[in-house]
Amino acid sequence: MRSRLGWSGAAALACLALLGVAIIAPSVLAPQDPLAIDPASAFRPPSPGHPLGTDESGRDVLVRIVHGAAASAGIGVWATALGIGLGVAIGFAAGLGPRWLEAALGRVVEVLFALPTLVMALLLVAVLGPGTQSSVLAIGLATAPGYARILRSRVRGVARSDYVAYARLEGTPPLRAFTRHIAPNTLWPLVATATLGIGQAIVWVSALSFLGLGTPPPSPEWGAMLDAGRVYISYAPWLTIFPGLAIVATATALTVVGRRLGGAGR
Amino acid sequence: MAALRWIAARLARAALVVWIVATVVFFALRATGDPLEAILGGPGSQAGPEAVAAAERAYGLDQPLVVQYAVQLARVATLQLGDSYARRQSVAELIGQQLPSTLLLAVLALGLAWVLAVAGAIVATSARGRAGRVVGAALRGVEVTATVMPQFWLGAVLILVFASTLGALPATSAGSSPAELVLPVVTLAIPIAGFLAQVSRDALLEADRAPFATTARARGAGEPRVLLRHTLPHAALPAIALSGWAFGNLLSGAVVVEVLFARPGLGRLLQEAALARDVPVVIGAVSIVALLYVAVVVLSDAAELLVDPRLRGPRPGAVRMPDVAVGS
Amino acid sequence: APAAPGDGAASPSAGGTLVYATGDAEPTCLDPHVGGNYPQALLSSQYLEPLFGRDADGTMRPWLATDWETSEDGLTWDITLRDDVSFTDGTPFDAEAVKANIEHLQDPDTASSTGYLAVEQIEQIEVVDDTHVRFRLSTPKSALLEALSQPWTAMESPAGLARGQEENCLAPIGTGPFVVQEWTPQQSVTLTRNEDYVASNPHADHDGPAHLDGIEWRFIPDAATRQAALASGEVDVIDNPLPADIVAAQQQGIEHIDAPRPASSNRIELNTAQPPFDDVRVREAFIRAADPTPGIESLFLGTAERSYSPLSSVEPLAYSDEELFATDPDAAAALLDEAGWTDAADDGTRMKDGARLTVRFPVSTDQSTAAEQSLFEQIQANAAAVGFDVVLDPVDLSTWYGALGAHEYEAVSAPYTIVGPDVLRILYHSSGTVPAPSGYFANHAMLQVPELDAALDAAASTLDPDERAERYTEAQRIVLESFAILPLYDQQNHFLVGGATGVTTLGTVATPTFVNARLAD
Amino acid sequence: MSVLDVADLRVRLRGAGEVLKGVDLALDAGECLAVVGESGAGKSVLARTLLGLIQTTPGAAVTASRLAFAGRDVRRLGGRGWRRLRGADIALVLQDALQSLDPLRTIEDEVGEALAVRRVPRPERRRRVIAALESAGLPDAAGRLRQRPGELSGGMRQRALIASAIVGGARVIVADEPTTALDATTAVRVLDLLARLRDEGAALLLISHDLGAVARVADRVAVLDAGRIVEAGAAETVLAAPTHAVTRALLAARPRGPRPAPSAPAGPVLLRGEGLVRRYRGPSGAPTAAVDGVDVVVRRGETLGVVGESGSGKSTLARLLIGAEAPDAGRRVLAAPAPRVRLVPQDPLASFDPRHDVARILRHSHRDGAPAPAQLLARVGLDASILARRPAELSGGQRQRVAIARALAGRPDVLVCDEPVSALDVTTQAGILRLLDGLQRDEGLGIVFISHDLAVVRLVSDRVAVMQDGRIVETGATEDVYASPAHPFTRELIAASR
Ligand SMILES: Nc1ncnc2c1ncn2[C@@H]1O[C@H](COP(=O)(O)OP(=O)(O)OP(=O)(O)O)[C@@H](O)[C@H]1O
Ligand SMILES: Nc1ncnc2c1ncn2[C@@H]1O[C@H](COP(=O)(O)OP(=O)(O)OP(=O)(O)O)[C@@H](O)[C@H]1O
Ligand SMILES: [Mg+2]
Ligand SMILES: [Mg+2]
Repeated sequence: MRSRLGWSGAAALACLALLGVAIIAPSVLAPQDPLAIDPASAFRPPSPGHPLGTDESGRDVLVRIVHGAAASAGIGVWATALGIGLGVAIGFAAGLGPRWLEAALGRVVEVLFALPTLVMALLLVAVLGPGTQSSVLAIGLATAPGYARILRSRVRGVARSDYVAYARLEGTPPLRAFTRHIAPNTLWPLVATATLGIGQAIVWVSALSFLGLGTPPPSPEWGAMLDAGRVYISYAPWLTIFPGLAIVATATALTVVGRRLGGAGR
Repeated sequence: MAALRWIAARLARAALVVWIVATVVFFALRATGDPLEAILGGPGSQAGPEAVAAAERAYGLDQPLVVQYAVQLARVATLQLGDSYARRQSVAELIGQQLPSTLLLAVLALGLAWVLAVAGAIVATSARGRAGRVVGAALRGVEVTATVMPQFWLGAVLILVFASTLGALPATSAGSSPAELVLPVVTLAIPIAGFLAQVSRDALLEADRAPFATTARARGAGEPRVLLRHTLPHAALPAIALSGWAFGNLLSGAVVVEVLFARPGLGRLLQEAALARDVPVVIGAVSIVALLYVAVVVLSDAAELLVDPRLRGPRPGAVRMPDVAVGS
Repeated sequence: APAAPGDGAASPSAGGTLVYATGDAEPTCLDPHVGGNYPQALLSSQYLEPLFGRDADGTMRPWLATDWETSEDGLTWDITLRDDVSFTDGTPFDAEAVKANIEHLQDPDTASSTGYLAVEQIEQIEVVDDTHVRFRLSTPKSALLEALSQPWTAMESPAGLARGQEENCLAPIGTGPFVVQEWTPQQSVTLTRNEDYVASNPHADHDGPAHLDGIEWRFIPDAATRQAALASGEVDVIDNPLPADIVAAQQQGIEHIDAPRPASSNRIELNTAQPPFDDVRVREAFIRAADPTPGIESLFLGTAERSYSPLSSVEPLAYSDEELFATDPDAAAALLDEAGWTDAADDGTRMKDGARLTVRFPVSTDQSTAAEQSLFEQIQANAAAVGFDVVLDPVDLSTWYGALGAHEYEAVSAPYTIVGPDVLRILYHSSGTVPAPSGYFANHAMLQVPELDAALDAAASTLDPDERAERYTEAQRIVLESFAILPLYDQQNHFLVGGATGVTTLGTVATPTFVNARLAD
Repeated sequence: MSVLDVADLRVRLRGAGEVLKGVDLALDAGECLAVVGESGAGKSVLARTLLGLIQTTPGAAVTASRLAFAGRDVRRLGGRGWRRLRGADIALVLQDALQSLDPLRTIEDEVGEALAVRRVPRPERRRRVIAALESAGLPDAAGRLRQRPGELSGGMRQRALIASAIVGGARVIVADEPTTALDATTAVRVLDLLARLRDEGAALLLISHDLGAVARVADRVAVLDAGRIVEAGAAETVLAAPTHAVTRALLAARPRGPRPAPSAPAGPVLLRGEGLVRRYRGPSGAPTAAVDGVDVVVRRGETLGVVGESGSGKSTLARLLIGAEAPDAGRRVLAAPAPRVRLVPQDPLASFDPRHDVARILRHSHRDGAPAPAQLLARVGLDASILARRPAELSGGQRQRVAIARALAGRPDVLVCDEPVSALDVTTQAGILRLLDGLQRDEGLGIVFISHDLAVVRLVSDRVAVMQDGRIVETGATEDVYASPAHPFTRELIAASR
């Protein structure tokens, strides 16, 4: 197993395993309350008592990062799920539907593409107001055309493939050809893409938090932590560095694993 | 003739996209916010009823929504774009002022990203032996990390190091002098460079292993020539195909970078206008973004056709994208 | 003499362009008559001047006016004007100009809000002669001089106003030490020296024009970037510095100007018009549980002082009562028990008749600094300990005003800056609960107390300083004892000066003036 | 003195061990030496070693007691020395002919590269490129300069590649499998070109696994097996009287001669195509007929061979016959009761769902009455152990057999085999041909056997139809057509297959 993964794959998996524990049972890793304030011990640099230091309200940064995993990864997962859901619906409809539907959906995809993620997010925030739902919706909508396009071209490729043609030739009915060949061959490769997408989504969400459009405080969501800490970057750099590292490490680990999955699928 | 038809078809599609974008934006914004706020000196204004009525007349807000929509659309079509609610200035003029700054940033960042990506890909493919494997693995790690690097974090760290601590570079960027462009351009370029490097390294490796590279070597071509004349053009192809995506990403990044480095530009204009519900500015800016995006995609398609003769003739689909590029 | 001595090495010199970086929003119109917010005041103080000024101790001073006289009933005001001042377009400053300005402020098309409220009561403007103008008021207004000292009522060239709003917004024409040269949106406003400046400014230390050739007024919204720009010498003066940077400035030889804004203090207002804060016991419980003092100390690192008054500490009439705000969680719990909030939800939030003890607290991210938002988080945590569920909602400005207009808040913190204690009338008089056509109302606490209204009305109309002081003190006592507000600290207004000397702030709304400033070499 | 002189050449590659285990070779000017051998014998490694290309491969170790080029010892040559040699003195035509020209560059740039490397000025370069293209037999050489490889057919590309090898005036040309990617007629033309170059004085090292091709041009033959030369000598001697078992096996695997034993007389007509026409939009946009008025008859117990050049419409005809496409004109008539038609596709890998294992593939295709999957595999000579494998994990020969097994799982009456052996090496090819022959005899299937190789078709079919440009230009009993071809195109094909 190890030899096939390589050390980077192993490190990435270890990283994700840790993340999994932090999401499911954060108290195992850090039993303290991430919201408990203690103004008297604000801005403590990293020390044995507080390995990653404390923030402006005296909250432990490590505890907050651990407890924030669920929120951050959750937003990433939801946004990706939304993006993939939409993408799959559009992709299948466009790839298998009649020509006019394909053309119409093609325009939808183009419009969504023509609005870069943050531009879309700004629009949605102007409409819905800032917050977690807006972030999820914005990232979901912004990533959907990417998934839709990947899926449509795959669906087309698979639908025109020799093996589907052969199955139809043998008299396999269309629906069975879809469930037997088209769906599995288009959806499974999407798992790898989704893994990559979650990492990207987490980064996008944190960018929204930076623009003041993200999750409301005092939630220990990483992007929000990072944004709050950035104000103190020269005074208490650990408030910025560590949540930033958590985001980068998670996204990197997901990317590495995603690429492996993608590589294995091909 | 075929080229003309291709261009006409692309332009028609571009116009359609911009129209849909303008429509969606108009109704989305008008459905949820009251533009009067923006007109009357921002939220919290204590303007009297006469002022409200005067503003409504002045901006045609007393007309039915459909009429307002038609007016707005006519403006987009003629690139008049109307007047900003908040800034009391023509939107076309506002965008005209901000666009060059953003374009300069985007073009420089894209250029730097390309240079970094290609340099990385060359180092990764030409390093040989045990050291080569180590270098390759390290580069791969750097590329993946760069790809997922949040720009605002990267920018903040760069400001901390190069402006606050070393004092070597300005922390803000208002114009186009080289010193003040360094940090924003680097901040904007790095994630894109990471992504492009991953894609072009794969293409470069593939081209390097292709029989035509061996053939070139068998003709006596040295490594620099093989790289320059044979493998690099192949590595550039996916990067060209991705230009549309990269451009979208650059515009997203520009919003962040312009706020961070206090740089004037379209991204910041859009951010402020969206928050202030300045409908004409948002519609104008978003339409311009969409237009630019479509233009870049058309250009990159054309460039691809120019570089890669295999694509000429009938072919399905527009931009081909590797799987990793979801969301820009 | 320059207000602060530079460190020994730097010797001041004449000329040069000073770069000022502001973190406040970029104005959408440079004419402060239009709308009327603090960012406009900051910038327009450099090129527009008001009729009156104010000293640090609150004494009113003539500026473009030289003298004033009030009738017995307080309804007629005679103002004498300087005769040696011209606007920078050459138009002479005279009584006609004053008339044109007041009329401009009152014109609905101007859409003035702050300035309009200041001159609302002026019913008739009479040009007696070039240097004399007479105002007739609809009701007595003791705060008229203060109202006319604000940057939002500063004088502009009538010829400039006549150009129409679009043009006037880009470059208003005044009498100040600097002239608007160019405005590059999202980047900067370029100001050049007014060579013909007449030093009417009560703060000026010399006759004639300013020392600086000009000012580049830059907009740098990000606080960390602003500080980095100051540190690297790109800019000379910044506003809204971070507390940590203020503390660090002292070691770096950077001058720190602490100039709290006048009028209101920063406070949290509790909505007394709807549950749960319609019950004074619940309000008191919240205030006793909030315990902001340790947070203010740690977050502001000693740069802000806890306030116990509705008014800013720079207002001579400010009245404070520390006893009322003593922290006591046990008492808070007892008060809540007494008020019937005895059930508990799963998360520890108190309940009564199936309703949760929820406090919706929209926070404007444009108006509340990061430290302030952190302070609210701490108050949230402290209040949670006795059973409040404080829902902090950081939102952009329009959403924030939307929430206020729809009364979807139980607590809110809103800044309000004018000159003088008349702000109490705006913020706490029952008439302030009636929204303007745009939906805005200033009395967020929704206080409707007849005695308070009476005290405020009396204070506003009396011309006797002693009675005025007495009535304002009474009003402040009523406000504090109603537990409708939780005072926090003065409205923070700090400046860091890196490359200049002689930067001072005006005694009116504490905006900086550069009439005496010189660049350090 | 030999132009090329090699003794005891040993090459060790990382991961593959010793690939060449002491090869001795000598080659004179004006002579053609053919190196033949099975796939994996080390032929390509030998070719690349002779150009100094293996030497720079990471982990490669090359030793020789003699490696001399025109009398000059090149064992110690550095990168620069080799580069000076390559293109000018010794040239290589790579095995993957169709991918050996850079698709992004013009023919002029590609062919002239050996000159450009030597800084030959552009006008002279162009002159010599045109000369080289012409001597490689490419029509309208000057007009082709601005074209790119994608615009040329396979045979033209192969000629351009050869032109690029001779343009520098190389005295030694190493041609690695120059004909595998080409159809038989084109291949013959390319071989003739090489023979001419040899006649003009070039030393030619021809590498191939195809002894038939070799026989046309080689003066001497060396048989390489597992890195050793096991037999060498004059071409006629080695091909006529092979002494080594490997050589004999190679010769035996060559498809040659008539069908070993003719099958029983043909049964009733199962499937008939009448005036079939199928048009496609051509590259210029105008519709062109890929199949243009074809009449065919498929009978029970008979194998119909369809031959023709690449692009002559064979696969299109197959698709019409199995009903995968509807004809634009004409009709497909089925006997009653309707016979079951199954296809063995040209590219079996693409016709398998990559996610399914062999068991699942056979199960999905299974129709009532057909044998169980394991039995089917046994029929095509495969072990049941491959049931659990996915298509990507099978060798080319195994895949082809699974494709046949899958077709049999449908209990077909008619089997349409589209180029079932063209991608396989000769040994595997022979096995598949025997299998099809056996099936046809035992089951009484009607088989349509499509191939561009007349020798292969002759081995299995009872009747043959010759296609050119979408039409059947000649048809009849195989041996009749073979013995007395009426159409000139048929004659050309037959000549090529000898
Ligand atoms: N670069 C390489 N690195 C490691 N092993 C290699 C390399 N190139 C070839 N080999 C191995 O060397 C052996 C000989 O390969 P070679 O390509 O010379 O065979 P060949 O005789 O040309 O076969 P074919 O007829 O299929 O082309 C094979 O086992 C192959 O796997
Ligand atoms: N789907 C299609 N669309 C357009 N043109 C096609 C299509 N299929 C085949 N053609 C064209 O029809 C002609 C005949 O093609 P076909 O595949 O039948 O030839 P073939 O004899 O099988 O060749 P090969 O030996 O290379 O397999 C060719 O010119 C080909 O380009
Ligand atoms: Mg080979
Ligand atoms: Mg074919």
